[in-house]
Amino acid sequence: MTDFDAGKIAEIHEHLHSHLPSESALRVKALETLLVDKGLVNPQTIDAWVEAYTEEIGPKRGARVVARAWSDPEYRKRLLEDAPAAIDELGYLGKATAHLKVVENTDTVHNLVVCTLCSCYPFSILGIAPAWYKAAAYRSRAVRDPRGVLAEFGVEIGDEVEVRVWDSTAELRYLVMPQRPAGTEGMSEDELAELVTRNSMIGTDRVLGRE
Amino acid sequence: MTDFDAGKIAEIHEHLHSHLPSESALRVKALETLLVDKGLVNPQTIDAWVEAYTEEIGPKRGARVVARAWSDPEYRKRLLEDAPAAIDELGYLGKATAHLKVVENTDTVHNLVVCTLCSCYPFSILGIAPAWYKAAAYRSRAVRDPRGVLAEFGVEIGDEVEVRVWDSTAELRYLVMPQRPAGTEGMSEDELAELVTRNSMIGTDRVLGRE
Amino acid sequence: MDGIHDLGGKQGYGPIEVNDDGDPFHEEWEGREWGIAQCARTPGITIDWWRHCRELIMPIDYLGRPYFDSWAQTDFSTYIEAGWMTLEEVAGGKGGTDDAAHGEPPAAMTLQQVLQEDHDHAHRFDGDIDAAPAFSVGQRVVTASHGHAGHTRLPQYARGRTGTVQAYNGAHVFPDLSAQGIEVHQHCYNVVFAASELWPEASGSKDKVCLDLWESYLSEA
Amino acid sequence: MDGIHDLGGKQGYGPIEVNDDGDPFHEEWEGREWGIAQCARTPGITIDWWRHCRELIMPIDYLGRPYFDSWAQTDFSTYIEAGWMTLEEVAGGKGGTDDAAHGEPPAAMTLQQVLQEDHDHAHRFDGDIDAAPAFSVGQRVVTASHGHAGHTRLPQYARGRTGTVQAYNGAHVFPDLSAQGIEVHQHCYNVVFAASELWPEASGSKDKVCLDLWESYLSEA
Repeated sequence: MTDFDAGKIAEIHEHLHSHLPSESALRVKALETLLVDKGLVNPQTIDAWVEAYTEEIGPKRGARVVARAWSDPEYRKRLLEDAPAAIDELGYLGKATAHLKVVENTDTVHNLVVCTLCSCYPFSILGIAPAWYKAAAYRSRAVRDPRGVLAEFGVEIGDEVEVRVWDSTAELRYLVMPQRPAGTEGMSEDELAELVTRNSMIGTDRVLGRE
Repeated sequence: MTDFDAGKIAEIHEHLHSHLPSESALRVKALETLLVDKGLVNPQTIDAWVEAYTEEIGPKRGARVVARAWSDPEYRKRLLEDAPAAIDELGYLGKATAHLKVVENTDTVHNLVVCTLCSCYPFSILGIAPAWYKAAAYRSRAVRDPRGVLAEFGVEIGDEVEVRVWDSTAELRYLVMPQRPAGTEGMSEDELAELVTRNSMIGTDRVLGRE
Repeated sequence: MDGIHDLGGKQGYGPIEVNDDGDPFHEEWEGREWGIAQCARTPGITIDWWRHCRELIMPIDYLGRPYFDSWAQTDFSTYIEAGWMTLEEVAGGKGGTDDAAHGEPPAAMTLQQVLQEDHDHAHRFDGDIDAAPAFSVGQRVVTASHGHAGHTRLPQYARGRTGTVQAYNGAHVFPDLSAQGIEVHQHCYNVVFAASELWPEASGSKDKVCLDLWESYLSEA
Repeated sequence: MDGIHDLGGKQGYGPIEVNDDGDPFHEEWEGREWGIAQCARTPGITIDWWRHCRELIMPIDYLGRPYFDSWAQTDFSTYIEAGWMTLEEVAGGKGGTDDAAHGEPPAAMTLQQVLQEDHDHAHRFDGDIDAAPAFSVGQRVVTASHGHAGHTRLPQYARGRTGTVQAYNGAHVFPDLSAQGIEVHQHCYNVVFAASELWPEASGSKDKVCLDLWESYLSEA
């Protein structure tokens, strides 16, 4: 049981700073070895979690949700009203999406998602977050200089567009619904899903379907 | 000539991060070698600066000033009114003391000096700052938790005493005048100077003359 | 706490590494750590306590080590604090001689089982409370000007600032207390701030920043 | 800038290494760097520009490297920006083939000469200006709630806070502009703040924090 003793945790961190191996791989190896040695985890379960987030759960889920919303106005309505229920229709409900909100890009609004305090992310629908999302540069700048950040991603935002940054400070998670590209009227849901990039669902991509 | 181009400086820092030797000694060696190679500095002048701040300029100067102020009420008055002129009477005026202010401890006031934004310090009267003065722990905590900081230095401050922290945000520098210990009435200025610790002139020491 | 983790608006962190190949894990140990964090949680732990333990990592390590490495560091600290392992065992790289500590390992979970657990882990943090919400949508609110030494979710950049309630989120577990093991619900709102209220560079901008904030962080403007 | 250097009140930096042997330099290179910084300054440099260049060091290096090492890093950056040396020369560890860059070294200075220079370097930063001071001793003032991306000497912890002018320091070189090479004087005051105005933990405390602040950082409270 934890005592929720922050002072003790700080001391442990200082101790570990000088007593753990200097390489990340060796530190994590030491952690797994101890946990297995003590009978606290089963390494095959770790294998299964890695497989789940490598093969099964990833941004293709989000892309499917967006493509369906583009194709089916009723689904789109349900998604905007109650995203967890709508994504559960596709079996995608899971970690960090129980209180998901979908925020919609329009001609005059662009949405961008960040977590400045840690790296909150809607795992079950987007998979593991990209490295830049978890890095200090993005976390520090997205709220203060979103247009500069977007420019680094190659996204130019016109003056007529309002940028709305969502800082994930609570247990709500945000998924950006990008705009459906022009000229895709005849496309199937599968074809549409191919157009939806992971970055567009975080907000660091805007105009889809261009080469 | 400098262009005062902050963006360029940031880029240089990033570049140097990956292209300089990893050890401090080697980095500084590389710096001196280049400067000498280009005829921009004379290494003997560097020797002289090191000698000046090792043999000549240090906290003994501050201790002498404090001891004189304890011994000579007229000097004390001049010191509190115009510290640069008073320290120049002893030949101690110099780097970072042209706008020195002396702040006096009393039974009900304890003064503590810090520079939270860099590590400003009255060099010509105290010499090179101790490592802790320049470290993040002291710089971050002195303004927020001065009593906790003082406790780590073994200094207990009673509730009847107000702690006054001086954050050196401008080109003024602060020297704490500690209280003259009881029972030192018969001591010479030389003997008194022996009692004055460097820390007491920064404010991380308070009651002097105890073993 | 006003820790190194509170990065919003801080400057000097350089350009963003925008190139990413889309792989979830770039080194094997990253996947192992992800898996460990999913299946090895000490009893009584809360997400807010875990986050606070991560915030307490030494700043030089917080900034200097890869992301999932900071998870491993956080796990180590929670396991040690909770008595699952000792500093000596960690330094030595293996379990001690205390046989009692060596239990039967949990049964292996299959891919289907972890997918099911992932689905079942869709935990909501809102719940019913008696008190009515103090603020309503459209109302102007001002945030607290101080944080505190513990875990809190009001970032420094949004302190002492005026915004507008744009949504009511329900009563959510209050993180400042949850990080101390106390679960109470408190009304939570989405508050929108003009960028110009938050940043000196944003004067004249129409951009916005939206945060989910608990009632005790807010006052009537 | 809201950089890593702005440490006042930040939490998580651990205990203080209170033990110190009193030696000015603990390793030889520290003394060499001190000496270099005293005698190798690029033309036109200001103390505020040099400080800003130090603030711009990558956070991981700012926190992770010894103090005088950060001076060396700052010197490197100012020398390179000012054209005294190139990144290529620094990476290569020696001067390039450009013979024109190799001048006659300055004459060696003796101990007595540097002591005299130290004394003569007692530079004051105050000067006369026409405008009368806007604030008087005893007056209540409130600090600006925003900083800016450049160099500034109003720390984050003292922004948007109310204090009392307790001394007038004269008109001092304004660092925010001096860091851009522009020397203008501006009235500067010592302002005392109740600790309880600055810190959540200090409620009920009678402690004080005193800062020297320029007129444009302040408004009437």
